[in-house]
Amino acid sequence: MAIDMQLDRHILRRTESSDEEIVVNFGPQHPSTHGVINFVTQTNGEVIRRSVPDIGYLHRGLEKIGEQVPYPGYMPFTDRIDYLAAMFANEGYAVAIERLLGVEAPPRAKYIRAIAGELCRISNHFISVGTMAQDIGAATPLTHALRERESINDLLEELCGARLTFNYHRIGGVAFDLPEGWAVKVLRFLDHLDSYIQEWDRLITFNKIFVKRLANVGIITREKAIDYGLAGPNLRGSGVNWDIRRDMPYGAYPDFDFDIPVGTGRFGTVGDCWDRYFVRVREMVESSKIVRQALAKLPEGDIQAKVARKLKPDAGEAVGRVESARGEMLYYVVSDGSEKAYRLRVRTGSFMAMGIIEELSHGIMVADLIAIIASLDVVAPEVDR
Amino acid sequence: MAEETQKGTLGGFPNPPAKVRVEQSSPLPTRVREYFGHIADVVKTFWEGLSVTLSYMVRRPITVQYPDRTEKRVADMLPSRYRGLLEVDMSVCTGCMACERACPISVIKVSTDKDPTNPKQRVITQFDIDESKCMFCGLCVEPCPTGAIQHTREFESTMKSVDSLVFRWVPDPEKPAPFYRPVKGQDAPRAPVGEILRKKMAEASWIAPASILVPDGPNKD
Amino acid sequence: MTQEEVCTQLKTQFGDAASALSETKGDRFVVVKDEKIVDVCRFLKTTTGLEFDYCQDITAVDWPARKVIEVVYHVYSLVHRHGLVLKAETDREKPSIATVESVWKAATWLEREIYDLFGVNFEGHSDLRRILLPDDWVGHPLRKDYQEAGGYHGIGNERQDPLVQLSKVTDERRKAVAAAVAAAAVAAAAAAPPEPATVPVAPATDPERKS
Amino acid sequence: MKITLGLDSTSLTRRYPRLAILVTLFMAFGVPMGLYVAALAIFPLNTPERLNAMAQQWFDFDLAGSPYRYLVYTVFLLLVAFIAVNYTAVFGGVSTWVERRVAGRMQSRIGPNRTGAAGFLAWVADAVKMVLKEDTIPASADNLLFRGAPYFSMVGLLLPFVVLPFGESAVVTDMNVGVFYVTAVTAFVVVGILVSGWASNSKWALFGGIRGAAQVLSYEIPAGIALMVPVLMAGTLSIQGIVRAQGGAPWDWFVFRNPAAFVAFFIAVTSSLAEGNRTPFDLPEAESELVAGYHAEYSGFRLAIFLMVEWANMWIMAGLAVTLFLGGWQVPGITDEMYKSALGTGLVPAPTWFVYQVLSMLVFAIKTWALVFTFIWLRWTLPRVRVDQMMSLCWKYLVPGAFLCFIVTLLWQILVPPVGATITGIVLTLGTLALLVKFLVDTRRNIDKVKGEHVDLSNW
Repeated sequence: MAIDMQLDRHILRRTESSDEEIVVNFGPQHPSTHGVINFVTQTNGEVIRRSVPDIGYLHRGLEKIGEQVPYPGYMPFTDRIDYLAAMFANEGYAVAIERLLGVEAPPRAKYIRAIAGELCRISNHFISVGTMAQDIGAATPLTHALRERESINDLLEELCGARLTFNYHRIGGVAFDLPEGWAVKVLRFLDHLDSYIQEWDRLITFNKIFVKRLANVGIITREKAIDYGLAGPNLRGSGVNWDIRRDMPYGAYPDFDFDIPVGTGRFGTVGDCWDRYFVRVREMVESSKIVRQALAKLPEGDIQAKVARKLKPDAGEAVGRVESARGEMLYYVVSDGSEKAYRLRVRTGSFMAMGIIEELSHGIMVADLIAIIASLDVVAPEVDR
Repeated sequence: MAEETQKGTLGGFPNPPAKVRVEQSSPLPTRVREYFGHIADVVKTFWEGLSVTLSYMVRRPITVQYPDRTEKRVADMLPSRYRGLLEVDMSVCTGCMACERACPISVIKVSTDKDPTNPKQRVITQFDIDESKCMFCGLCVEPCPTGAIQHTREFESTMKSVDSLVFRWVPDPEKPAPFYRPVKGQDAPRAPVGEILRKKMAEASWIAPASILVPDGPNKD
Repeated sequence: MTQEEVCTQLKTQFGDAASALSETKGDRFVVVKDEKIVDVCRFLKTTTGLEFDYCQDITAVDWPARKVIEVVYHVYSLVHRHGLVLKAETDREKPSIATVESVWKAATWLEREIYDLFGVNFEGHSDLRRILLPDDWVGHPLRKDYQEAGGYHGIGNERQDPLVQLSKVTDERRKAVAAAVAAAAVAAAAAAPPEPATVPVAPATDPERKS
Repeated sequence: MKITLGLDSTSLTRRYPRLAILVTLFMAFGVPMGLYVAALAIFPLNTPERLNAMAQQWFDFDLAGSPYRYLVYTVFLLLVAFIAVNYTAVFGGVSTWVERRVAGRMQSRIGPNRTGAAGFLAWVADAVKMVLKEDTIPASADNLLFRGAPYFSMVGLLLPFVVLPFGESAVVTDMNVGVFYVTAVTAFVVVGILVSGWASNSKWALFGGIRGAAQVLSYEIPAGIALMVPVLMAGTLSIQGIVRAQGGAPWDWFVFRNPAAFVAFFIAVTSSLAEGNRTPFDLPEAESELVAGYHAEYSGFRLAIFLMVEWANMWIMAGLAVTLFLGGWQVPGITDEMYKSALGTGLVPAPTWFVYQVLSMLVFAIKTWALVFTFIWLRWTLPRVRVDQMMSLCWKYLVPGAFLCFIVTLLWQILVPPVGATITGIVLTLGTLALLVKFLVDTRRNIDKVKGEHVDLSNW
């Protein structure tokens, strides 16, 4: 984060600017920056010369807080890392600490984690594709997406008592078992969802203007995507078939049968904005498949492994990886044997995605920048932590 | 990128990313087909989109007209696990302070003391919860042996002053609450969740200059 | 390829510059000499059979006791599906290490974050600026000895804790209560109508608040 | 304590439901109908000849020879202008309410439903709020231009009302170059947009202003050429002449008389969407890109003017398309002769004439509202095009298409006999009807396709 004028000077110093160029601040308060982010953009009319993301407005020092609260007490803070997909932030932290302690969640807990996580993924992707449509100028899909997400929020609220900041996972399991009759509600919702996705596609996905706005825009080649360390749908949109759930399995995911949608360049080039968008739409369907399987195979048993109330892991370090809605979420925990983490590092998909925007911003139009930001699905608190 | 810039290769605009431009390389019939294909696509996809939006004219809006046009109070429609404002039933509080220890952001403050009239009886002279800082995580509820501290389904906590959001469950330290001793094999006789809080909230409507939940001000320095 | 095999390859290529795989509990790692880090990374990325093309994370850990800052690299190969944790140590007083930006572009922002929060100087980095904190921020917060400055440009970051203990039962008060109880007993013994046990109340009120 | 201001309409509605409904009905029908009736009374009087004759007959005053005659003519013109301006404001307001309600339904929401019955008074409340807001002018803005810009737009909005016929006689003046005049004066709106974009001294506003200028200027061309198609078919530039050349029945409308006109209608509507800055061409204010575009720095009453222009412009856009392509005010079954005979030769027409007038105004209003609804509907369905796509759509598709329609119409007028045109009219009308039915069936199916969805008209 920098004071704007300094950044203006910085960016102007680095390029030969002409008289006709102006520096525009897209943000920190802007309808399309998806949070408090600033894109300092040098443009010549509608054409952007360069756009430098300026982040940190939402930096809350969550990594430092991790060093100051006991292990179980950090769980609610992980909710705040990514408020749109808090289930994964919870799960990643739980997985990391479980690896550090050498405990394993019981099978039922793992299944419940998968169910809750995939529901959360659907809700997050609805926000993502909905705001994307909104940024492209269609207002109606967003409210439809929010409506569907609302149903999921209701379900998750019933499961864990909160709509966004779930704090559902515990080290060694989950906090609550499924409520009575909840599974039926979930299945009813999934039936609705599977048919609704088709309507969604009719409404916006294949809309000619929408396709034209996104196809061949913001192309991230396979090599570039890997080089910049993109993750999740952004990486898969570039045609890289990589998903932590399948390739570095954790939890109950090895038991499920699901596909990994990747970008195909259906209307343009592989790795364009439309591919990233469509990967998310397809992922919702896959998540629905996973939830159905998990509910069908849900084992009986405990939901919480035996863990001491005061956690004091041995000195060492561990990494917990989960496939969050925004890509691989990596928790790196270093323990010095005390009841607080010595160092806690969170690597998030949004942060990596922000890193590539400057690279993509050369020679595009103002409206394309909005499309690219939307297609990368960045969430400001996850960038800044 | 920076090196390139300094060398001036970006002086002019860089080439836009390679676009697949079929129109330019393909033969004329293909291009004509594409031209009219675009128009056909527009008609087809607009047709579908417009029919979807029109169909919503006769579907039910999902809006819940909070707060005044709902069938019952929204707080009563929430699931039982909902984590709203915290409530403490002092009659079953054992004074174990597990909640205070569990809270990661220290919003709970419990003080205990000996009862001046009966030195054998320990009492709770203060049980404060700073609801303005509480993040409703539920970690304090889990270790409670008797279920004295619970999240209610109440969530409307608008107050005139943020200080009024410090809920003092022992309003007067002069009248402390004695420790509750759990009876083996018997559930603590806890009041139904939410009842105590609702009563207190009703007594102190939000427009009151200062909530009566709060005895006037802590000893300010 | 397993981590051991990767480690063996590193050993044969770089000798002492790369340590053996650590024996710690949890994840195992390789410690690399800080001046060799770019070579090691490039070797890992370009060698056929290794091809660590995906830089998952770069971060740092501050160890004041050992007077070092560890820079930790989590790298992975999407081709061969194997990963490795590399560590390089740099002096805590003047932390400086070569950038691996030329190997993985992802390092640009990750290293900027370390520069911001730990103050590690990455030599040769193309855009080494603060990333999360303002340019004029003092100190590097993730260092263990970081002291909060208590605000920024007059914007405070402290809130008065309202959870102050209202009053404590003091010895005087205990005596007063005991005396009142005793007086009540005496009065009862005298068969006089019992006086209500007046207790000196010390309500914690502040006249200013009321106004 | 509940703060109860006089404007707290919720509590008023609760307390006096009947009063609320009355007020709403008055606002919904009384005000527009009053303006309509006023128009009806004044518009026919609005020719110097008629005024002269009336003065002669009723007051025995030789107006034509009086030195004050122009003053009298001007007063009557101002009366007409007063009606037009008020009609614009009322329509602009009501259409915002319609838009919000329709958008609400389409988005699974309710929309404004508190102020007045069905939330109808929301637009009045909005207007009052906007007038009461502080009118801020940025310190570094060009003060004069910044203040003046809304009025350019306003003028561009009001001038077309001079020739737009609301009914058989409800027109201020029937210019013999009406179509030309409309295309010329609507360009005033873009002057307002450009000036406001420049004068605001804000980058966003500048972007919006420049976009607006580029867009409106480009789309003038296909719009202008497409509007020439009905001109060719009617053989006149006079708008009333074009309406009179059509008939009340759909197969007598120009849009169905000839396939080229059918295409030209869509080209004209698309171009007018672009000229009116409606989605999918709302680039000048593109709120997800340019925050609010050209009116980003405006507030209070000036913003209200811009918004009113934007919404009231829909009436012009739709009204023009209806007039030129969809038969205008022509009522099926009522011919020109019937109007003339009902009017008679005297000064005061027969009561049937008034009935015919009201009918023609109603027909026009219904058609125009239907088209306005379509604009609203499009806005809440489609995304926004990019600025280069907007240009390529104009120059690659609409301009050639409009030219083609123009030439085909020329040939059609020369080669095809009137019978051919009537047959085409019937065929195209039936075809359009069939498509409409298919569309409605598709719409109905959309509901069944989603599990758990059904037709439900509750929760208004």
